[in-house]
Amino acid sequence: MEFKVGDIAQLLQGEVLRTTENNSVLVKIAGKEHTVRLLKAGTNEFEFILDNTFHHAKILQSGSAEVRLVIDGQPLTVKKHSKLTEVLEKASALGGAGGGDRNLISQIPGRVVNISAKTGTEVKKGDVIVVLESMKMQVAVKAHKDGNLKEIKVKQGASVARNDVLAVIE
Amino acid sequence: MEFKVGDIAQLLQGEVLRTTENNSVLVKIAGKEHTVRLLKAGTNEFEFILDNTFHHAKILQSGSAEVRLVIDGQPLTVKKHSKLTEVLEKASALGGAGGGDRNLISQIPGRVVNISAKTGTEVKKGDVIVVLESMKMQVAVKAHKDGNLKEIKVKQGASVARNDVLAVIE
Amino acid sequence: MAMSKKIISILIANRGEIALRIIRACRELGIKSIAIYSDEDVRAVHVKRADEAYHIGPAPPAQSYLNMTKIVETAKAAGADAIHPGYGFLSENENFPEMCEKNGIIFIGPTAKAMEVTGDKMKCKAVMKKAQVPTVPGSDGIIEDVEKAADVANKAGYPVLLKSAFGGGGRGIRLANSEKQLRQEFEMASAESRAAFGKAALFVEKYLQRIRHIEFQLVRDSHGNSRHLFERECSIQRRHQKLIEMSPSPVVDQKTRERIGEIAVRAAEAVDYLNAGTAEFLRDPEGNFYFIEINSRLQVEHPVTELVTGLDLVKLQVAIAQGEEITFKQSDLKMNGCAIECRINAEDPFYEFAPSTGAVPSCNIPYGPGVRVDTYLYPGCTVSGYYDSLTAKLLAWGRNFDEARVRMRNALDEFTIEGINTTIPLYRTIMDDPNFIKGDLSTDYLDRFKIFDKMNEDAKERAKEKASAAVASILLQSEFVKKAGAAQTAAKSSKWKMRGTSS
Amino acid sequence: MAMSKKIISILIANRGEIALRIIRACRELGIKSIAIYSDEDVRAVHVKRADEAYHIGPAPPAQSYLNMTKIVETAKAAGADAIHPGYGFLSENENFPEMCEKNGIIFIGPTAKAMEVTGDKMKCKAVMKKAQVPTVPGSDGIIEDVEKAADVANKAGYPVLLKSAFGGGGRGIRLANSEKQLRQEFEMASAESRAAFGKAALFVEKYLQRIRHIEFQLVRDSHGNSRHLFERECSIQRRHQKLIEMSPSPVVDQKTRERIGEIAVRAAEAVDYLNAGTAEFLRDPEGNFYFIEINSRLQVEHPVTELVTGLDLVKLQVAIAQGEEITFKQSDLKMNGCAIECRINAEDPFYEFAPSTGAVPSCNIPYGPGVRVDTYLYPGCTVSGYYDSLTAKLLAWGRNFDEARVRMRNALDEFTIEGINTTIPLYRTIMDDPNFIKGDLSTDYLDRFKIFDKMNEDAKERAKEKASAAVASILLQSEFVKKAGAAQTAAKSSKWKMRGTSS
Repeated sequence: MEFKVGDIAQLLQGEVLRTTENNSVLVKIAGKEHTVRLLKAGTNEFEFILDNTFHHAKILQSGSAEVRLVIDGQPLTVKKHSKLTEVLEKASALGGAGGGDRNLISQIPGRVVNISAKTGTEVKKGDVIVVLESMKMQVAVKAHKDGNLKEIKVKQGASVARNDVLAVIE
Repeated sequence: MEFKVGDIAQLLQGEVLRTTENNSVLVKIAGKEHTVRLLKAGTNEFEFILDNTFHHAKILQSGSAEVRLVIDGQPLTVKKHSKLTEVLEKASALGGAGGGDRNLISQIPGRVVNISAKTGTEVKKGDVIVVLESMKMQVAVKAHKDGNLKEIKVKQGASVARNDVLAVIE
Repeated sequence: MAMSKKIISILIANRGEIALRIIRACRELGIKSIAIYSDEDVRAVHVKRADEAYHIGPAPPAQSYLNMTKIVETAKAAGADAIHPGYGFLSENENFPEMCEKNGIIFIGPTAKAMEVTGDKMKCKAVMKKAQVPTVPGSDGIIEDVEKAADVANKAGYPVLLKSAFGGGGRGIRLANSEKQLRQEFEMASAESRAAFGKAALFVEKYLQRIRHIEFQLVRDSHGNSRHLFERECSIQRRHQKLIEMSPSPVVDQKTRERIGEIAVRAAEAVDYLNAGTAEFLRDPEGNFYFIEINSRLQVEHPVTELVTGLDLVKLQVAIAQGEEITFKQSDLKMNGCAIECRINAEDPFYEFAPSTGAVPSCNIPYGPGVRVDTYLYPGCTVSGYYDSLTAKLLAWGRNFDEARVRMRNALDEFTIEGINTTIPLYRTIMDDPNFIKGDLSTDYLDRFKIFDKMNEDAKERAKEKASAAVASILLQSEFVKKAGAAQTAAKSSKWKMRGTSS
Repeated sequence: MAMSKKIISILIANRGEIALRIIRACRELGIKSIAIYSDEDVRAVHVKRADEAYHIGPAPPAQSYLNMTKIVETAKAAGADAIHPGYGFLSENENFPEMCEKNGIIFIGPTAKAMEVTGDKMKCKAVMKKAQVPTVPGSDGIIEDVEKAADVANKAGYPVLLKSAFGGGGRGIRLANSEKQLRQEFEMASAESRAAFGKAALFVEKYLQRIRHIEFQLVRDSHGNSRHLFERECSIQRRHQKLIEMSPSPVVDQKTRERIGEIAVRAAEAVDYLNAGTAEFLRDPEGNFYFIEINSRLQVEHPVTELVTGLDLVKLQVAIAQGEEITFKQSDLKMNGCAIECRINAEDPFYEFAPSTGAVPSCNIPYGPGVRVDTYLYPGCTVSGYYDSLTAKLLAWGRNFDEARVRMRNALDEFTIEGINTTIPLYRTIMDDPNFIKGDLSTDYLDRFKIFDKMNEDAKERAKEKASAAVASILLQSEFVKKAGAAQTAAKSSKWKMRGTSS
């Protein structure tokens, strides 16, 4: 399978060659064989020794196409696909994978202290839509794109969680 | 209900008067009313504030008659009974509650490095029956009573867990 | 006003790591510690560790940790004979010591009178000038006339800042590089101020560039004995918030230390200061020191001073509050080695320091030679959005700066906090930065040396190093866990569900 | 033999807290740390923290941590240019430095030659006598004739001990209070020795009573520079095992410190010692010091010395092994404050110190002002029965003994280790014991002051204090959990299953 490590845009070919006794696996990563000795396996947590070095991995989100994990304290996103190169090429030809999302998402948890824009108005990317407060700090949540502010989903004083939809821009 | 706190042989009357909102309970212990505010409740772990002081309790073993727990790091055994006083009086009249157990129990985990007594012989309380090794220390396990050594349940070199039966003395 | 009463119980009007710090000092002194807590803090560590804990109100600070009346009532009900305010919350509110006094409770900190002066920047500046403590050149007070402003500016030298007396936190400040610009800006600023506050209240101050923030820890007892406990350099800041503090400062030699230390003591005496406080200075690249203010409380960064002096500042605070005399002379104090503190804030340095709150299922607090941590974190705790973002203070001591720095670097690697983002990656980059290593600090350090770019580079570098291991983990997961799931349904135990040992 | 080679990677031939301690020193020095581990230690903390970790064999020490050949092979395969032995295991085996040298690996410790002398008590004693280091009065070597024994005993003064050269650990030792008794005991002991070993090999030594164990930390470089790093008192022992160590000793004043320190340095020079070591002395109630042995390794209790001198002994060891000269003079060293160490052993002090092993689901490692912990514990770790019982070293530093003692007392309360029994309750009792507080120590301290009785009393006292809370927990359990169980079956969520907050 091919893997693309996010942020650093590194492509790595990886496959399991065989599992051996002693909870070890022979893998091939980027053309090199390695023995991985598994020390602990939870449902989303692994401890293993790769090339004589201990690693701790915590899988935060594991989809069929993308895995978000923290390895030795370092957060990483890895895209996986059996024909990853093709997919990536196609995606870039189309001008980006996702496409514009309508939802304005809160990156932090907090309380809504101000609604700074009006439903139905045109907003520009970067305009402040909502102000949240957390830890005695005020954080402005700005429009992620130009468009019409269809709906504001939160009210003054409300608590929002991380990843909650705050507004819809179309 | 009456409770007898082991080691210190203290008798305490205790009852729940009522539960209130806010995860609190009004209890009466030794004739005094207290409000207990429950902060965290697991199946065998509790955190609560009693008389304005925080306590952490871990229930190790909970039977209908006896509870072993660790409270703020202090191990305690508590006997409980609705008519505890009567039972204790009866028990002491009979000359002790339990009666002589046949089994010689290991108080520690370890490996058997020596069997020091022979099956079928008469042993005296305090005679060394088995020697265990743990943490580079040798620990002699001694007969808990006089009697005939009916059976030795372990072999040289074997590993034993805490509370394993090592031998039977009748 | 040298009272003398042995304190037997202290109510701690605070939460978090500082409450725990004060609890520990109480235990050492054999004093009963009384915690207070809001609804949000029922499972906070200060509640668990105090001798007693009292519920004080709902989560919002105004209804709990800032509720003076309720706190004083609680103190009386609990039989506390003293209150320690910690830092933040009520610690610099001059009404609080007053209320304590009225209720016969010892306030562990300065008098209301001293607080009133130190709390008013302009009043304090006037007192300091009188005591010949050097302050930032500029107007003595509010200036309403542009001619006067130009006079002051010419004397202080350009560039100057025009500051609105009603501003704060960087708002209402205008820069003028020449008299011409000053005159223009003055008119505009006056108009702005009048529009907003009905009054043009401006003052003029010399604009100091590439400054370092250097402060002196002070203690003064009720018998009039004052000591300074050397300096701390706190130049690494972000938006006027200190991130890293250290002692000694790389630019303060023994002679300067003694000279500015004496000025700091003079400042404390000028306001008849009581208990522990801090005289803050700015230092320009020419080596001039300008007093800016006295922080009339125990500061977040006080452990830096504890590590280099061996003193316990909280215990010293209690002794002073009890009316005891300071037992050491200035000459008894010797600086031993170097200490650095990093404030581990629950903020995401990769995302504009966005607050990061929530459950912390597990954490590893570093330890070992030369490492000290003050924190409220424990596995299973919660970082609340209601209070400030400081979750831990990580300190490293070494015989010299470099030993302290390397220990800090390693301790940052050992410090893991699951579930929230913290400023740890930023500090890792700083500890390795050549400018930090050679002591080239200033309050604009982060921007000047593009530290955030470096931090992002470091993160990428680490990601590169971990790429193979990341791929290996995904392979492991697909190989083991899926099989294990199937196997576990069939049999109860599985080869892949392992315990601590392997055969 | 002053070699000089910069070390770039170190294999640590050990496990547990000392392996972690050495890993930390390597990180500070920028040296690659290479761990080894047995099957039992796959999830041990030293495996997780080292730069690299190599599997070395099965759990039993003889097949792993004592397997010299395998360890040296691993070092070569991993490209290690030095080996640190830690304490225990191979640290005092003179064959190990020899094998390292043959394989071109630097051994971080003394030379095989020095080890050979220090490892042979009688040989060492002879060398020391020649160097005018005071030793315990007695025979120079083995005595086979009773008349000679009586001569030696009369010179040393009664009581004396008759020791079999083949004994050890308290076996084969007989006490004689008079010449008459000596003659009787000598015959019996000779017969016993002949029966057991075919040879009567006895020696005579003055029986010292109510002695204190006081040792001096030494360092000596390959250029012949020797320093002593002051004393540690380790009188609180159980069956010759140290439990508590501290520096300074309450009975060593500066003059004595200098005098005995010089003798210790002389002892190091007499055996051409290299690297860190410890000269151990007994002190009788009259204040006489008697050298007993040199421990030719880094000792368990070395952090006590680190806390009062500010030095990092492991980094110093590496520097010396690299052929560097010691950079400080004897007069540069100053004792700063007081440090106490308690060895947190996985043993049950209420049950004859029975070993206690198994999983540790959770633990709270204390921290805060003046507290240092060296440990291999972490939540979820396992305490193995294959290795020794030391799980953690808890240290407290203070400006004086009493500050250190109180901090230790509090840190002991904060230290919780779930799943195993430890010696913590014993140390709690000792920290509060008036005899300990006034410094009335001796190697029979525990028996002399009936400390175990006191510990049992303390436990009962605590049980009394906790009785109401215990009853309350049982009432809570019956009230909540049972209901919750029923409720949970019906609805998925229950009132009694709470999260961190309450309304």
